[in-house]
Amino acid sequence: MNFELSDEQVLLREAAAGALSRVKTVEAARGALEDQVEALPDLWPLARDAGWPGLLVPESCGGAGLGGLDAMLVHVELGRVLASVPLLGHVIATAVLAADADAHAELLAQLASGERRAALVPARPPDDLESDWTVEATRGRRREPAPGIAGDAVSGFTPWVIDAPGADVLVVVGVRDGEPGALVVEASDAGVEVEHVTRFDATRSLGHVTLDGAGGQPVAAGADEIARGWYLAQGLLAGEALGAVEEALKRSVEYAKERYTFGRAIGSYQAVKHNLVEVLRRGDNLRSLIYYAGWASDSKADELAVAASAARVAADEAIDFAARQFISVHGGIGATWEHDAPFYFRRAELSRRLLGGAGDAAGRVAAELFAQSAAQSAAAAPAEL
Amino acid sequence: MNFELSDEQVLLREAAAGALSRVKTVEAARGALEDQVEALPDLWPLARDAGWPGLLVPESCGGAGLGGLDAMLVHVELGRVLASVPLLGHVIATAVLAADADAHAELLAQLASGERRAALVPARPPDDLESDWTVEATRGRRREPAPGIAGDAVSGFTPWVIDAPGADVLVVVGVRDGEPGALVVEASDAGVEVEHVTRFDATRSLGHVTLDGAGGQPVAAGADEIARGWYLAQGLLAGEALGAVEEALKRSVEYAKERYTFGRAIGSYQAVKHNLVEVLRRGDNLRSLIYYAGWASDSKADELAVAASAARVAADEAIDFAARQFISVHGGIGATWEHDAPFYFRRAELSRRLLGGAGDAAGRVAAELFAQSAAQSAAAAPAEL
Amino acid sequence: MDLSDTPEQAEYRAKVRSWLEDNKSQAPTVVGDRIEPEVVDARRAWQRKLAEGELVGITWPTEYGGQGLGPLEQVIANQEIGRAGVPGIFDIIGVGMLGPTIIAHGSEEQKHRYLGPMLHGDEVWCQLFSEPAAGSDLAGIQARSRQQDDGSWRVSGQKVWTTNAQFASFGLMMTRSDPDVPKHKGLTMFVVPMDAPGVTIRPLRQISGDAHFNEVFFDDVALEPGSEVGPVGGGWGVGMTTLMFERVTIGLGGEGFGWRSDRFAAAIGGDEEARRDPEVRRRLGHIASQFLALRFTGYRTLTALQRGQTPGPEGALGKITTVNAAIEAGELLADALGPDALEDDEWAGLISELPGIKTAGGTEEILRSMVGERVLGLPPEPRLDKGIPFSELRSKEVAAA
Amino acid sequence: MDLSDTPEQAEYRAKVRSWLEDNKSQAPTVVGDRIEPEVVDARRAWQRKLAEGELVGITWPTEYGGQGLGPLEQVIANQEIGRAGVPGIFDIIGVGMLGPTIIAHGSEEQKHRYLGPMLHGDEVWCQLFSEPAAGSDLAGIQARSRQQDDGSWRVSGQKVWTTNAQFASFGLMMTRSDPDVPKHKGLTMFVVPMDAPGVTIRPLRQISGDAHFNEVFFDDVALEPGSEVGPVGGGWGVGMTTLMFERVTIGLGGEGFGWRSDRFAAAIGGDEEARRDPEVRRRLGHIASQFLALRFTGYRTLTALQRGQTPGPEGALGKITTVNAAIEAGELLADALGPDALEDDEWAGLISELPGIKTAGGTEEILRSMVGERVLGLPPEPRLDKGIPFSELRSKEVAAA
Repeated sequence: MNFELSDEQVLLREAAAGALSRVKTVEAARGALEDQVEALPDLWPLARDAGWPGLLVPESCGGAGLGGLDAMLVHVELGRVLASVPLLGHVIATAVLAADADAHAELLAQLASGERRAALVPARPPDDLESDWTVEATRGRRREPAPGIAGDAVSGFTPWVIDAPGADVLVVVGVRDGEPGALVVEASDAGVEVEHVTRFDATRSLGHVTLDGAGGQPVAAGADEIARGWYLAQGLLAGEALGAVEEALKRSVEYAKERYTFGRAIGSYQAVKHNLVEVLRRGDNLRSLIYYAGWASDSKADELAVAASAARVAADEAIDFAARQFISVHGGIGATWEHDAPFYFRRAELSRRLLGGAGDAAGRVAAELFAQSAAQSAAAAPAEL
Repeated sequence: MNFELSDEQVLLREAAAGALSRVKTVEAARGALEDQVEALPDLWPLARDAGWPGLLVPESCGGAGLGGLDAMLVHVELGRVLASVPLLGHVIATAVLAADADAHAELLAQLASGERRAALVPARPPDDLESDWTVEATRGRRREPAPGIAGDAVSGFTPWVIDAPGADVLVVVGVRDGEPGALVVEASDAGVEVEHVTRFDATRSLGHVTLDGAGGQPVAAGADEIARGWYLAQGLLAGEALGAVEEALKRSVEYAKERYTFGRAIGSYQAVKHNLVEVLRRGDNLRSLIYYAGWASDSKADELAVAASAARVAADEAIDFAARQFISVHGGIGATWEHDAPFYFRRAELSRRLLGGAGDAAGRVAAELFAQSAAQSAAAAPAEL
Repeated sequence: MDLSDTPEQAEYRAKVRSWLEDNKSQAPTVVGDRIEPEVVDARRAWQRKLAEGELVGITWPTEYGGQGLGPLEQVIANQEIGRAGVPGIFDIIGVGMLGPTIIAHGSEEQKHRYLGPMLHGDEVWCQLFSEPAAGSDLAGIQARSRQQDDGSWRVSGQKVWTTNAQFASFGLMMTRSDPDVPKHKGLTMFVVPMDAPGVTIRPLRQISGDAHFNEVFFDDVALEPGSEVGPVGGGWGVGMTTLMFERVTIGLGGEGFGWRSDRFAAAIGGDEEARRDPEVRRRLGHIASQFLALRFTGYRTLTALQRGQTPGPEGALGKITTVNAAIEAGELLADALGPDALEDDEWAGLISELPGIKTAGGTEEILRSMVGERVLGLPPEPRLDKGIPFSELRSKEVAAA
Repeated sequence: MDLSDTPEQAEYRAKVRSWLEDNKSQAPTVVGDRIEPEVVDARRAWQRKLAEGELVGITWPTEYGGQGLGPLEQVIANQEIGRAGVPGIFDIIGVGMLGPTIIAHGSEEQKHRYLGPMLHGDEVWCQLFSEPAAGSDLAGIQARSRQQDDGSWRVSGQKVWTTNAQFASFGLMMTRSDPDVPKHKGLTMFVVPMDAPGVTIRPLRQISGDAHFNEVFFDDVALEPGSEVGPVGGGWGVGMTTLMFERVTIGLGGEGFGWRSDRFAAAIGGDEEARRDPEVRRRLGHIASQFLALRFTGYRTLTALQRGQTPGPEGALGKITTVNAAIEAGELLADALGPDALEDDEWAGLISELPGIKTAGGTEEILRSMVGERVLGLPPEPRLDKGIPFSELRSKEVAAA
């Protein structure tokens, strides 16, 4: 029994933090919002140097063959500095592809080295109330069927796809004859259109993906392997959030010790102190749930849905609260572009609305509990014909 | 323009407070919970002396002919001391009966004097999503059709009816041929069964009412007049809550000034102070909404649904928060029967679950807004055949 | 309770309505809250027009160009201006807060020089109180004023959160004239020409990207003798008057910042799934209840104002309710409508500016302490800065940082 | 990360499991949390049995009858006891907190007199720290002890929130032996026989109507010389040891107070409308996430304990999460199931006892301040009671009330 990071994981985390410390990511975010899009540095070479594109690619295909927890730990560091590297979509795409590694060995090798970049076009797995794989509408609460796969071609529309703009290949999750399926398509294919919709948080790359009979290579993956892409995405978003929460807390605490009002450091006031402790509490719970999601991803697949969803719930609540505290501890200046807090706020508010957000994730936790509880009742019921 | 109480209303309030100050109502609540049911004093004579049973009965029938706001003000004082007088159900019953005063003049006169006691067996009016009049299940979220009226008889089951136990007559809201209707039945009728279910809060009298072909006198009242019973109930519950909130605040503030910890009065700590201000804020908003509900009830009937529902939302949130603060400001002792706070907590937690609670009321506010917004769009649309 | 007009009020309302009917064609159209220079010019011209129509300075004494009427007439005018769909006065800060402060504390010369052009929108004013290190703790300001041998003054320092600084002719500026006495005692208020040499104005971009506020820098700015408003060393009292009028202005300003539940309902109701979602409905109902409470609390406040009572500190509760209900509304809209709402023309401001507004005009925590102490009578926090010369306090803080 | 046992742990687990398998038929059945005398007798007998099975005092040193094992073995034993569906030890307060305190600070004589009977459930113990006027501010206790000429002591005063007082043979009691020194300095800890003349025990009914706590009154109770635990005037340090062991005991105790999300899900899922309501689902998911976070934070704490680290003040965050998540769960159950849930055998305790638990063991506010200062390093509140003799502080308070 040991529920802490291994020495290798500590090293991975430190290496990530070290590499990222050499890039002024938040300044880039500020520049990008001022419409100097070129201000956003291309961090992909940094990611390649660090070996992140191959994190989840099997060693046999030139990857690092690491686990979900490792990927989450890297995302904690990315989130801490709001790094605008299109890694999340790539990593979850490789995770789905890895289910059919032999058939896609060459592509996986290219993706592992970062020579080519992928993004997953995900769909929401069914739950106890909905039997369909769905995607969200561009606006509002409506859910639509996931793209349809017929033969080697796929058609449909999936909005708000993380890291789709600029990806070389898309791993599309869709439905074939009522069963979930996945297809790898080239982004340059005539039937593929990616509308770049990054905004509000310039460091988050998003695209609306339209597929019109786009042809591709099938990925032989079961429903659970496909669903893993969705849940890993939840876990990685949670990881990013944890980094942002910890950074917001650290800087809020520093300021609360330095800033005086009415003759006392503001951090000595209960109103400030208790709220900062609340950030700590939420961050701490989030860290435990990320470890749970990582552990489940690597060792307990049947708990991944509940673990990753719980982490996502905790993540969205923690980052929202932390970003608002980051602003309010700093008083008025925290709400201006002079300060970094607004960029953490923008990160929080946009990310919280992606891939179903905390609301859908909380519903999923409940769905899993209801399903378990129904299964137990069924098991307890006398067998009858 | 004048949005304060009239001199008469101030007098009504003061008289109520004065009359109630002579009864040890909270001590009675404690005694009743200790299974000495006789400890609950019969406050009906006090109510009769004060003229409350006739508050909403027209003067022509021997009542005071006062308005909804007046009834709410009396309930503020009742709630302040957790008085266990079965007035709420009686008042809303007379309000529905008054819509057909001529036909029920004799009964109304008996009810006005308090010689006989009534209770309304209410139903939830339809909204923009549900077209039926419904009642709640005994347990859970299910809603059932309101009792069915056929000819002069009514059958059905309405649980959690306020002040039903011991009432002489029941004014039953039901559905006749798809339209809402009301019928006065004698509680002693063979087809009427009232199961006394008062518990948790001994000062709140509740009954499950079963009607099995009970015969009665029809009340000729329109849908709005019948719905008024439901909304008045929301407003009176909100009134009771306001009284309890103000009492909880007053006593919490007193204690916070007296009790010292770490060398300071606890009320000087932000954590305590800010929470007590939150009680004040919620109570203040509640008071404004009760005035709104009262004013709408008396002068602006088309806003009664939204006003009374908004007051109910504010009420449930205020009394829950106030009761919990009442306990926690007093430390451990506030959670024992030595103290009065637990009885305010019991009042809060039970009342919040009656007649739909804050959740249903908030949904109703939204429903009214959606309906208005739809009506405006319709009005703005070009007239077409 | 009666929300209808008395005959006199009805008559006043009819007069205002008729004037607006006759003149509203001259009003500029206002879209959003961007303030480009040409929009400002049009708004100022319209304020001049409103002044001719006796709709500016309604509660000011007649001797200074006002109408000498009560708060209710102000509300009626506001309601009719809203009903006519035209903008109100541009320089709310000047007419609502700074003018009344000058009327209360200024010299006769100041009153006659400044009030007329202020009323007519010919000279816009700004309020120079807050500083980077003195927000909630306003008495902690550091901007220095020093009297010269000839009776003139020199001021240096930095102010922040200054609305309209870039359009203003004058500012009312709180300064520290004597750092060697306890902090509330060494303050003096001045009228400062915003075009004086040494004044630098820099816009401050908020989270939304808009710049509704400015930083203003003062580098040894010369002020002529007699620029003081109220006594030297009496700046705190003058500033309190301004803040009292700020509360009145907000009290008369209607519901929140123009955020209305019916707009939220229309936006959400347009999405059928959102409209039917029980959680969305409950959240909307909860938010709408709070805005309704604000509206009817406003009527109660107005009734009190009309009876000659001054708004008390409990008015701060309204600000807390407004800001938090608006934040909840922004959250709901973004949850119900998705990422699109974050950049929506209609909702982006609501979502992005609230975190800043929450700390503007005194943080929520300061307001809660103030209400707890003044309304509930709870004991104050131990104060470590009482009776200590300001210069000594500062050196303690500098040492800690 | 690995949640499975090492070979040594697996072996220990197998041993425990096999002992429980052989003996569990002798265990009493436990229904609810009512503590009638006959239930207590059965529980004490079972504790004696567990002690024979080497399942009591697992982390105590062997010389005092313990097993000299680590926290993980304690957890394994707890898990297996839970799995076997039998009750654990009855006197958790004695074995988990007071025994270890006596081991750390008691005289050899005390260790040999008290530890054995405590371990075997022959003598139950209670903790006499809190007082009506000293809850959060524990150092503010007023119960007086005075040494007599013959070296014996007399104690008088009142304690409150005393679990098991009515079954206890002894209590560990914090007293003020010297009121004329600052408040943390004049405290002394004693062993008090609960049957001594002058001790009166009165049950305290909670909101739910149950009485899990007592008030205990001491009227000039005589204690023999040598009843002190630790040095005279050193009671504060002894008490801190007890509270540290309290945190460890809670840390090893599993998720919250036995509230589990699957039970909530089963209760709500039984109502089809509630199960399908999106708001109910989201609230349940939110609550379950918090209980899951507690479980995995527990594994992290355990890992740290296993590495020889002592639980830090951040452990208090777990209490805050537990209590608030449980309150949310009670709210959800009552909202989803209606008034019936308030008196439900399964949920009444959850709903009615939480408001009290929220303030037990230090209010949430005190815990937050403690974590803010010790974990985040935020500056403390100004303390007005530092270095002032206790008697002087008291007279100030009395004057204020």
